Amino acid sequence: MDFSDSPEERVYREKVHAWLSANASPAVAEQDLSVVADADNVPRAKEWQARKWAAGYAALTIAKEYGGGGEAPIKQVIYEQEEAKFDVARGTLDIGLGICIPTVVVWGSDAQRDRYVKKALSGEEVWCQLFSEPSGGSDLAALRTRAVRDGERWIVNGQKVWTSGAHFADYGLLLARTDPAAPKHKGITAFIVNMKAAGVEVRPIRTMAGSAEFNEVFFSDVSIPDSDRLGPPGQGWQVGLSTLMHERMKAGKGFGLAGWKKMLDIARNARIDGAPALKDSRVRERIADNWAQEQALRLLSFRAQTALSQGGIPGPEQSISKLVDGTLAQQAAAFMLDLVGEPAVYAAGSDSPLRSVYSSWMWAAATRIAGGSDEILRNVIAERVLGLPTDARPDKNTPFNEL
Amino acid sequence: MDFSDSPEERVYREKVHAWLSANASPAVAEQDLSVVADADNVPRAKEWQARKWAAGYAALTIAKEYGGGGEAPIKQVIYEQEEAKFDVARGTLDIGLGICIPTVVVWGSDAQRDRYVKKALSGEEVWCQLFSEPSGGSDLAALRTRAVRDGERWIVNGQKVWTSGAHFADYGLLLARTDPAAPKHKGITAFIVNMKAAGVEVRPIRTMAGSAEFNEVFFSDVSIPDSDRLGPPGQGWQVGLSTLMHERMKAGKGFGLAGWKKMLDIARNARIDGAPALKDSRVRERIADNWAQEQALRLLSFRAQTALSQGGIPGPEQSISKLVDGTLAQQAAAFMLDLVGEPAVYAAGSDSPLRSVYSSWMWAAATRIAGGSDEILRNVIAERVLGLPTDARPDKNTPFNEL
Amino acid sequence: MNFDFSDDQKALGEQLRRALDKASPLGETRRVMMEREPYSRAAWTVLAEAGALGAAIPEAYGGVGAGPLEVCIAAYELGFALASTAYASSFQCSSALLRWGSDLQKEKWLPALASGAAIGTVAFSENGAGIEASAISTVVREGKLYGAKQAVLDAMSADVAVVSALQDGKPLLCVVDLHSVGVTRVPHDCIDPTRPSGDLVFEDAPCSVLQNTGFSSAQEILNLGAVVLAFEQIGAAERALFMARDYALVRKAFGQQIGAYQGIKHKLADMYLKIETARVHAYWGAWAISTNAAELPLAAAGARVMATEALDSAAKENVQVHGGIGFTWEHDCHLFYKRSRAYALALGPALRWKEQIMRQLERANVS
Amino acid sequence: MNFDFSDDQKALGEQLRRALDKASPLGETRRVMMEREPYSRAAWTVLAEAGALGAAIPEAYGGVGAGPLEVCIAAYELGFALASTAYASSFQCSSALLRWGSDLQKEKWLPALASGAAIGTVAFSENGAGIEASAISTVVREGKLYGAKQAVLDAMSADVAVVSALQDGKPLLCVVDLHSVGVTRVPHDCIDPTRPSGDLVFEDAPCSVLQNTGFSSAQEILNLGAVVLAFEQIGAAERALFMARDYALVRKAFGQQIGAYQGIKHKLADMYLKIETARVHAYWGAWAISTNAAELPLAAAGARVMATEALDSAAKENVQVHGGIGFTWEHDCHLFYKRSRAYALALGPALRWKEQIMRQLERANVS
Repeated sequence: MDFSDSPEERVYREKVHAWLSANASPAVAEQDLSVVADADNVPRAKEWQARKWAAGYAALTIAKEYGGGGEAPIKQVIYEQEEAKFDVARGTLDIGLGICIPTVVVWGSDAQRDRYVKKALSGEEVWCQLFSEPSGGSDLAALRTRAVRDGERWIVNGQKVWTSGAHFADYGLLLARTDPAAPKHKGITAFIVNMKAAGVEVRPIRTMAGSAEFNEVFFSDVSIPDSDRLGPPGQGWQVGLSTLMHERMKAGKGFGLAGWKKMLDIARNARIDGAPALKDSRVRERIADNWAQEQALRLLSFRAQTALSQGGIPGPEQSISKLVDGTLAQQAAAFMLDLVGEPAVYAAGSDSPLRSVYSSWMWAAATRIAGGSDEILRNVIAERVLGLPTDARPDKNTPFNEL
Repeated sequence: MDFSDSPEERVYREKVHAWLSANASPAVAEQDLSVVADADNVPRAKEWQARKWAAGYAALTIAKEYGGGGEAPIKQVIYEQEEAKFDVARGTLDIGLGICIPTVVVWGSDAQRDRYVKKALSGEEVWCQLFSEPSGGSDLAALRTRAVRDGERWIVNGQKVWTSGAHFADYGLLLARTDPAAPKHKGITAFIVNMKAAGVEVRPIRTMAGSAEFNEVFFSDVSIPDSDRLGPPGQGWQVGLSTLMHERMKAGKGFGLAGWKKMLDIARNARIDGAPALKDSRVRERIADNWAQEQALRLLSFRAQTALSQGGIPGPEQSISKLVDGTLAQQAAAFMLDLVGEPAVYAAGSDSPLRSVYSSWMWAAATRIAGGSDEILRNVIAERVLGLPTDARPDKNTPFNEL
Repeated sequence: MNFDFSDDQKALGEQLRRALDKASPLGETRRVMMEREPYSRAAWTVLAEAGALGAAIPEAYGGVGAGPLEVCIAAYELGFALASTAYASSFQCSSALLRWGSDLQKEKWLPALASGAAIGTVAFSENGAGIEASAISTVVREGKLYGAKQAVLDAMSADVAVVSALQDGKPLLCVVDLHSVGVTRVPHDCIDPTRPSGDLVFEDAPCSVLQNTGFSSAQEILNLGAVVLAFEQIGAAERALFMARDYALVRKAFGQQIGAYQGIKHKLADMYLKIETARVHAYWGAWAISTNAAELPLAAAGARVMATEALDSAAKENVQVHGGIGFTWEHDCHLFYKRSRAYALALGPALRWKEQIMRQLERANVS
Repeated sequence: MNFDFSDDQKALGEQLRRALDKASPLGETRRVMMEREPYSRAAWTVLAEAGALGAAIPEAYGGVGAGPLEVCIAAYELGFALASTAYASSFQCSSALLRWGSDLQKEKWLPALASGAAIGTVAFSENGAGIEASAISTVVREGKLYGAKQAVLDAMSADVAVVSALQDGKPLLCVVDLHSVGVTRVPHDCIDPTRPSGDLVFEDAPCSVLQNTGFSSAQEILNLGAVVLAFEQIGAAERALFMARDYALVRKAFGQQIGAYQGIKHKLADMYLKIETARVHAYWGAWAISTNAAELPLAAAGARVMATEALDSAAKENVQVHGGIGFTWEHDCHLFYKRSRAYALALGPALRWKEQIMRQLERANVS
């Protein structure tokens, strides 16, 4: 049991670090996560990706023949740990490079791989993922966007939602219903859609936090050539599932929500009933509790990293972490505001020292919903890890158009 | 809004109080609830009931023609509030007088009422309730005890469980399955069973707390004359449901588990890390939290009492109270033991000052299960109060013998 | 035993429910937020017309002379409507005037507060330190006020404020016309823009001292506010619960209503549980105000703590039940979410009120 | 990154799982309770034969010379078996001897502790006040011990104890042969009769002082115990979770397995969540012991707090999932329920360990 790299990992880490040192400046602070989905960030992100491409770091786990690094997932983890120490544009291209393109590699034809993979890896083209729909939510397979075959093309109508980066993406990985007479999981087909095509309309979604990181995407008679169909007709659900596997091959990271350090900072300055808050054992206990949970998440990521390092597949660490993190951060943020008391109502001010706590309080609510709600994740753990029966699913084998 | 009696209620309270003062001594301490189901307590309980019977207080809400008081439920509440101030044997006959006999009054024939009601009200005969079964649990209607008709009698075989007082009861209110080919709720019939009959065997159940308040009751070819069938064949589920209504017409009382006062007592003597526990704001918060919940339960009982006082039916106050009380008491007891620290491991000693906390810690676990588990009560609130859909019940309309 | 509101009081509630539903639907609250108004004139007018503003003000001063129970009923309906009004603040202000005001002070302000012509508030918190006596640096000198109060709920809409200050080193309350020269209101971006707070800065501001007041007077007025705000919190919590329930009945996932899953059913039952246990505390608080009971400090703190938890839980789980749509600006869930925290902070956090409970329990239970 | 036990260590765990399953099923733990024995000889023999008792004792003293990671693995299996043994206590005792014992003291006790011929424990708590220095009134005078220790885990089975005491007013640790004249063991009815504690009373009892020890030595030994006991707690919690899961798969209500209801599924998922988050803390604690890391006080407290919560939750919800049968004496649920609280109290309650976490965080995070 030790926390150090294997000899091979250490060599790789040193190599990556040396290259990063030569090509980027050290990070001065945590990157502001709110810029990730900001269109203004795209040129810088593309420029950095092009430089990674030139150096062979464009997509470490994709096979070399398609332009990737052909490395084991642990190398990706090491690269990202090192990259996080530098001031580069991160995050903006993650969905494309981490989810869409690996899926194209697995499911695409040779022609599709030739056409799309390298242009994405080199930072030339940006991708987004078009899965979620308003009527779907947790029940992704309930999607209603229709694609109807018309000779050598498909005509798409419908609506997607919560699409990050749709406003600057060039291509999208789309799931659409092609056979409404089949049961819900069986009538879906995957496509590559040109986001600049006629009939594609992107509208920003404003969140309760006031910002607009996400989009709705409307399709009105959008034409997709059959050559941009990804995988066989009716196999779209399997294509979608395979993206989850790419997600899983990571070591997990936090959501950047305010935690025990911020709480300790606040407690050092706050007073409760005239006494220093740091002497109030309720506050002390709360900080200790928060640390214990946050530390558990950090240690869980070490467990996932250990699995990758041994060539294995991480367990349910990510599901556990997300379940813990959302609720914890939501409660912690509320507590931090309470700790400050009445003046904390000003936390919404852009120059408030509590602004990050206020943001955390809202984004924690989103963390409990996005990418599998708390309720869905508890079900997943109960069913897949503990082997409990699945919920009754009355719609499972019924033709979609009879639901 | 006021907490005082109506003029009529006040007169009644004074009358009851005067009678009690003349017939009993004031209570010196809370009655030890563990003696309620103790056979040794029966003679004293019967003697007290006989005295109440003679004075007209035997069963206040039962109609006068059957020997009851013919009073509104609020009078019962007032009587019990006053009686609690005196040192009398309470609780032991409650199941018979509060549940079984009112059910006999509603569902019984004239002959049955004549035979059974007065003898119970006068304290001569004691009753128990034979509903629960090992395979049933929350799903009461899944009961398997069989009663097969044989001419003018029924032959009963099967097993009941968690029967309080079965070891000293003279009669029992029994639910048994008489038509296994009917759906589960429709094939049940209610009976009056003589607990001294051949084939009835009572075995005590030892609980985790070490005591034996409850029993298993085994029926082996027990013969019940058809004249002791209660209500029509196949209507047993309705008979069972009607007992719930009698339960509901009460104002609710706590379960006697250790609460904030005990916590305050303990905190006054304990030390944490060398400082008085009462100065630790975690302890102070915990006591305040516990008080707030306990006070809510007290106030909820006032709400139920208000409904009865106005001639109405209480709402879900009892379900809420039980849900709150079990979890609260379980956590509170664990906290009290923690507060004392290492020496609290001796709490199991019969002379330990923490013995009541130790008992509370165990009985709270039972409170969360008995008479509707936490999960069932949440369902009840969600379905009956909030109008949410019932759970899927695949067994509802299937013949019992095909389940 | 009559632990309930009277039929007349309930009728007032129903009347307000109907009127607010019309005049102050959630769209009105959203409009207040979008147009950055300090409060909803429409909701205020409803209260004025129903006599709810003067409910606890004697007829001699233009009020209805009913009592605090009517105030609580109205607050509950305002919470249910999630209306944007300074109702609790104004009640606190008029209560202070009624208790400690001279005839002159009463005559000057109570009729206007009763009719709704004036909005009142109270300003106790400063230096980021809550209301504790040692934090007060605002001073009264020769009838003028100097200093600054922070995070004053309804500072942007109020016409008159009862302010805690020191005079000759001793704490007291005074009343200030907020339109006077020497009073500056400083707006801030608030967690809940539909119920904005602001700073009040006094520099040479004319004020008039309330007689026989001290530090405990502020706490007394806070206790009244805690009960009334608890009714608002419970009303809002119940509305959030109903929203979640209604959504759970129509939204489907995996072939059935999400409200058919125990994950959702039990969550909603828990929300209900918190609301009902808070409700009885608030009722008890209302009784304690109306009878001026010695239990008021305990009852107010109990109502405050329980109602804060009830709204916190209802508002956040309402977002959760709604899923993604509940996180959007367009949907109304966040109005409740933001209100929940704004009300948890106004009058001071539960951390402080729990300590008030504990002190009362120790006093009542001297070993 | 290798945040895991080695294959050899895992193999030791599997070997112990099989052996304990045979020698110390739950029936053996129940027998210990019914026959009021102080521990399970059968389980102790398994540990001795597997070399687990001497795992962290050098070969020179008859041990295996493996290390504390093997001790943690064994503790986890003991927890899973809910065995009745003084394993953690004995490890604490031998650790103190290894750290501060003279050659003579080591030679006298370590071989016996390594072979299982002797059982060790530590006795720090007295005066109902935990282990704090100010509570110590036991004194060493001229090689004799006077005083009383309270709630000593395994007091009834141990042969030797490391005891905290004052000598010339200064705290230190000393070692006492519990079979000596002058030592009295006082039995008590304990929450968990399968892991009984007792008082140790010393009157003129011969003892031998451990060199260079002070009050912090007791805390150091407690930290070791916290990590090892955390592994026991997590093992027991996992067993309780499996019991609940297995019951949820066979018990039916309303026509389906109760494990098909989200009310049960989500409860089990939450139990699992607590166990897994505690498990990584315990692993970190094991690493900290094995490397003598500066993080040990933090890691030990983290493991202690999280593992206590995991077992509390698993043991009590296991009863809940079982329903009525889980409340009976005949069923095994209560063995876990009682163990959960006994282990929460042994080594001191979470209240104290959380304060230890906070002090470490403040030290590490000086602003």
